[in-house]
Amino acid sequence: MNHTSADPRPSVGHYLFSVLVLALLWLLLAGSLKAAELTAAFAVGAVVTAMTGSRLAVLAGVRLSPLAPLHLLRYLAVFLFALVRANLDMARRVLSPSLPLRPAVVEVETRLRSSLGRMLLANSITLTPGTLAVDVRGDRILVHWVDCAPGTDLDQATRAISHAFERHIRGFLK
Amino acid sequence: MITWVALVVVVLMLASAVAVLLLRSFVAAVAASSVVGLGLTVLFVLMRAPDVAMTEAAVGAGLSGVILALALRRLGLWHIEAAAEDRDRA
Amino acid sequence: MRLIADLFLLIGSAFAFLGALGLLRMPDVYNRIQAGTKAVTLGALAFLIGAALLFPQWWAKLLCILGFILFTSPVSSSTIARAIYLSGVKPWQARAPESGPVSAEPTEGRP
Amino acid sequence: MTPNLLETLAAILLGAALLIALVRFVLGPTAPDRVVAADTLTVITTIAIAGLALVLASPVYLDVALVFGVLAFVGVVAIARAIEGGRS
Repeated sequence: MNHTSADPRPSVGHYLFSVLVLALLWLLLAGSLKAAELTAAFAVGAVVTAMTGSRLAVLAGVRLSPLAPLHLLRYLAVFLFALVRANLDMARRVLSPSLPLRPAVVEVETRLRSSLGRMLLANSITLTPGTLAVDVRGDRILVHWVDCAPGTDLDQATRAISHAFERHIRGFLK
Repeated sequence: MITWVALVVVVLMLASAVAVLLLRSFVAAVAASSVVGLGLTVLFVLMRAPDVAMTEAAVGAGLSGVILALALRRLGLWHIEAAAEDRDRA
Repeated sequence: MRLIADLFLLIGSAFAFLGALGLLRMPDVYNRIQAGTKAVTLGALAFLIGAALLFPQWWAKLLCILGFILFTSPVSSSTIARAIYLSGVKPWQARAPESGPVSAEPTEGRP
Repeated sequence: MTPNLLETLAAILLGAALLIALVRFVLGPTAPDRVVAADTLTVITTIAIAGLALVLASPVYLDVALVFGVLAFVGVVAIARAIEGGRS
């Protein structure tokens, strides 16, 4: 969808990562840990990875470092907290009789390079209080904001909407 | 309880099936036909036929929407401007 | 245990209800997408957590469904919003003129 | 599994959510409104199928919910992409 961010070639570690994720998905769906299931899981993971081959460039944004799972967990905690806060906010807006809305479309700047990281950032923006990612153009994300103060510029919007997520996503995605 | 769930689902399916016939905009009609498939899936789950429900979920909710969307796009019948006359009717 | 699970189920369906209500009450397409997506996603989260508390041996499949909903629901709503935005539907502005910010609104992408 | 009071209330709320989203679907003024309502109906229906799996106490129906979620997502994205590609 976004052709401006050139993903580099994935390394061997990324292929192994893909096999591991696919095998984990297979095991979750199968729901058992017998030897046959384990064999089938890794075989299917390897076959699917080999079949998709060159399209795995999407995965090249994953940072393969030992600290990455820690950052992922911290990101998930921040994300869940923001999701609950977003929903309480939205429930208050929906239930109040006068519908307090000040909608506008603003732009947000991101420093994430990989398309996977931008997609995850756009997803987080969509699920957090009062914002909806509309489009990604280069390193700008178009955001529809329900409660926008008049005269908000790019830096303020970036700080208010995406800064917290971006700091954590940079820990495990490029 | 099953009866009440079935009643809700039947209302859903009837309303969207009538909407398929009445809507002028093709976008909305494709969405409505996908809603019919959605209700049919729940109905099959209620009749305790998980295999039929899975097939219906694959074909009715997913693939028929994709195929209709691709066909209308190929035929060039796909204009969001058709929404304007839709607004007049509602 | 069953009481906690039931509370989670109830919270989940209440948020799904609020999402549908927001879908009904909001004034334009973008706000409807927001209300629908957010509330229904959190509703799915709470409902599936309740289901996992009620039947603990199903957790693997419930985790799959949950991960999938959390991943795809924002993607689909963003895709719809992008398609609508590119086809030129303008966001609804509040009635009062002093609360309508126009400075940050981009115009170059409209056909 | 026989539902108790809280679970019955949850089921009623889910049914009401389906019906309200259906109201928006039927009278939504423009076509994008209907597509958005169909998207929301998809997720609510996935929750409802999972709830039916609880009521019927059989994990087979969770597979139905999974397949349904995956393929309905594909359908909605296809509709959205087609709107985008078909604009004049």
